[in-house]
Amino acid sequence: MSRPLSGGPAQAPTPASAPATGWSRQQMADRVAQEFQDGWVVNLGIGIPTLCSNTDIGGREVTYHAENGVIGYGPVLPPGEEDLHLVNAGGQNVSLRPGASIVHHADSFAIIRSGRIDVTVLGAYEVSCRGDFANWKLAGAKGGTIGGAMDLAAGARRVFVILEHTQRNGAPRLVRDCALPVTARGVVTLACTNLGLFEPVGEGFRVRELAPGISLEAARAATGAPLLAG
Amino acid sequence: MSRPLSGGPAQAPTPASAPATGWSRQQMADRVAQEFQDGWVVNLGIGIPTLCSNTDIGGREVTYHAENGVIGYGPVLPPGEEDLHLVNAGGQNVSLRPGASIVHHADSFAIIRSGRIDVTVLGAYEVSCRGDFANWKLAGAKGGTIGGAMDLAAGARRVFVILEHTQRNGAPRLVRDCALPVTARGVVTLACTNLGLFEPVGEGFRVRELAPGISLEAARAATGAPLLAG
Amino acid sequence: MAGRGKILGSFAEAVADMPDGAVIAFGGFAGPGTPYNLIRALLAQGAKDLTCVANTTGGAHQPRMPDVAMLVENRQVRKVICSFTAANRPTDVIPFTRYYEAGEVEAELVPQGTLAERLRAAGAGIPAFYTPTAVGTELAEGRETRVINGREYLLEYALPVDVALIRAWKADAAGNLVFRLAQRNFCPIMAMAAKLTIAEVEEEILPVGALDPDHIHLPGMFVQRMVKVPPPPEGLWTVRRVERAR
Amino acid sequence: MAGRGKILGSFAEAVADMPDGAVIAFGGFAGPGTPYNLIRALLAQGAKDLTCVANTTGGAHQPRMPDVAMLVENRQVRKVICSFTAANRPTDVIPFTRYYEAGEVEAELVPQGTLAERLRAAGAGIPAFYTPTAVGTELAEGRETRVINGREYLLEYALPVDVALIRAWKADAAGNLVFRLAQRNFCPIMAMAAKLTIAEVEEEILPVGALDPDHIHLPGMFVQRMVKVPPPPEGLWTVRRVERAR
Repeated sequence: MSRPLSGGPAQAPTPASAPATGWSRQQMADRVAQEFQDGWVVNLGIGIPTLCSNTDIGGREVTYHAENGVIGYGPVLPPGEEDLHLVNAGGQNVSLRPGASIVHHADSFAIIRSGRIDVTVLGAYEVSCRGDFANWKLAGAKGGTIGGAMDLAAGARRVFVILEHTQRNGAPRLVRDCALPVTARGVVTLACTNLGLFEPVGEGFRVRELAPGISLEAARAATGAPLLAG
Repeated sequence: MSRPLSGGPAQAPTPASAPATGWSRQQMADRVAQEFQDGWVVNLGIGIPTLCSNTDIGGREVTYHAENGVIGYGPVLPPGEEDLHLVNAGGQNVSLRPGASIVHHADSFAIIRSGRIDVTVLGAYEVSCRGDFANWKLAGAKGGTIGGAMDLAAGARRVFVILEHTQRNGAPRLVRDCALPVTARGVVTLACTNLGLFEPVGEGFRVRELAPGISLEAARAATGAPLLAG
Repeated sequence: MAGRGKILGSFAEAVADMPDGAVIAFGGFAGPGTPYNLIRALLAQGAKDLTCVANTTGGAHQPRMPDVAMLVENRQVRKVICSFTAANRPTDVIPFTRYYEAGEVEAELVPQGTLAERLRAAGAGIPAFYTPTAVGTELAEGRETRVINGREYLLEYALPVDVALIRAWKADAAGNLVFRLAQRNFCPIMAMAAKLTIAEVEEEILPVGALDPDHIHLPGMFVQRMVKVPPPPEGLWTVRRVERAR
Repeated sequence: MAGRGKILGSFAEAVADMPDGAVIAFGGFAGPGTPYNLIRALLAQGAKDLTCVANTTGGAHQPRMPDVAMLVENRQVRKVICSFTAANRPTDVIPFTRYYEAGEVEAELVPQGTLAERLRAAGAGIPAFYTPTAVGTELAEGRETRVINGREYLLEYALPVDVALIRAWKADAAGNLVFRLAQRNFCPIMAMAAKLTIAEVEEEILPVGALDPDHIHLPGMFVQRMVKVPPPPEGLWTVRRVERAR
């Protein structure tokens, strides 16, 4: 399960002729997983966040909780080794760690709403510097994909989001105000993008860390709200 | 577990010189148990009602449910044969019947409030002809003994009560209006006393059956509301 | 607590009397617990004007297994109540979407924890409750909220259903069920919220008393009908699902 | 999910830091699930001004085992929240009664199902709910009710507690608990309602991973401290209780 970890001190920016794209999806997940503290109960959303459960976080032990009531799951299993009765919130066939337990859906969300989840890591379309985020409905869409996100956002002790720093057209996803319908308001404490780690602090985002090769200027140019240097 | 059953056609009253007292506690429980239909889920209150689970009701099968989440218990076990982890709502060490299951207290009362209990049999201090009853607080008492009675009264599909027909001083317990604080209003459909079976029907109690040796006149004299013959 | 005829010989028989207009809850979360065989039987049975309660209408995975969206495609559904009415990934399109966007079916989108709690409330005789979920969002617009101990909560109502279709691992003839691992999910609370629960069961149904009372996840009083899932290919079993290529 | 030092060597150690003013829930129903050893340790520890949540304050049975009423007698209790504040039988007098009638302790009398649901709500992040129980009674006087679908319901609030003291049958070092038969009762929901749960455990505490995940009644995340109950006479065990003679 050991993977190379990114993060650490930012390296010198690469030449402008070859613009740096920063962290990969797995690197974002790995970087966020480094934030998990020993003993935490962690819920991972569908998409990039589920990659966190494959990350080696050294001697720290965390308990991965999934909305479907699986408490204490481990890495995703390769084809052929799956237990078809065992999936995480993303429907992936995962393993169980020693000490795992199972509850039904109502008890699983009892755990979520009552503040027993130390952190939830969710995907997002947008996050605002006030800590609002949007991840359930696209502009103009009739349907939505709420899943457990609104419960997690309202109930978890900390909400981290992982998202690409910009949309495909270059428009920022880190903004002053979400344009899309929000999932919850004022709850995000850490946003990880391919460009770095950013903390919503009200008047802007504080830069916790930049991905290797990413300059503060490049990050500022790609962000729709003030970036406050560490 | 077979016990002699009372009930059936009322016999001729005994001479006035030896006033009939009607059914014993166990006979009241036995008579009420004859009302249980095949397949019913039955909850028995503390006191006389718990005696019902020892009654032979022939080929009919009922599931006894207790507030503490024991579903499918059987007769009380004699000293020396108890399982100390297994009690009914009255704290008596009972047996389990095949097919029994266990839930926690919140799920046990989920069963009660959601109408899954076909009948609850409760002790009572008073019952009114409108179907109100009182069983949790004595006149002048500071404390009370609600237990599960208010939930059962509000949630069970039928509420039967078992009580002595009169107080020790001869005052009636079947009345027009309860003098004591009620447990619930308008829910009792059958009251079994030592004198017989009585149905609250609004303007009075309809006499379903009289215990052996009990005359309608004797029952009327001991009742605080009109008795309507069969 | 004898069998009482709870064991039926076919899925068709188990759903034969499903009335038009029924409100049906479907267990399952991403595969485990999904009553594939009962859904297939319901497609053949043909009841119409259904309201379907489920976590999703079915995903964009392959191979496709019987799902709520097939009932929609079969014109049996008036409305769905789900926590997903679009695909997880914006780039995917799920089968349900075309019918929903064309206005041929209604949908009520409910946060997953609220969906679970509304079902649980129905099974617990609790008609309404307050939850922090969805406060401040589009879903709360125009709805009743209440401040309790300084925090704002949304009023939500119980969600009773007529029928629950679920899948379990083990059962006894009294209807006591045991689920395996992630199979449990919505199944017990849907059964508790339902007037009638029909379970498809993976292992041979055991005699009454064969299950340890402490290991039962759903007491038999909540289960009225059971059908053993036959071996494949006659019976449908969970298969490994792969993400549909983008 | 290692042991994380959840296993302590003595009951005294487990309750040593209990603060004055704590709100404590006590598991157990008529014996099974009652944390006799932890109550005895709390009597010795001496924390005062406690609020005690339990089904009863203790019965009129013999032999008398450690109960909430002993904490009252020991002047450690400000208030009890129970579904019984008098004896089951009017002719009995329970130890609690004398202190209650003398005004030396407060009591909040709550229907048992409402007590269970208020604890469950606290553990579920539900701040308030409606219930049909107690409508039309003295307990509902002056309180908020609401008509839903034509029936009147009473508003009830969650009952969070600081500490839950419970008793279980089996455990692993991660705190996963298994209860046996009627021992389960209030124990899981009290633990879920608590910030800190201390369990006394009847069997040897097993290594992490020794329990089947499908058989666990209370996940370890809800249990912070465990003590194995030693054999008698050092440890207190449930004994057969007899009705006190009238």
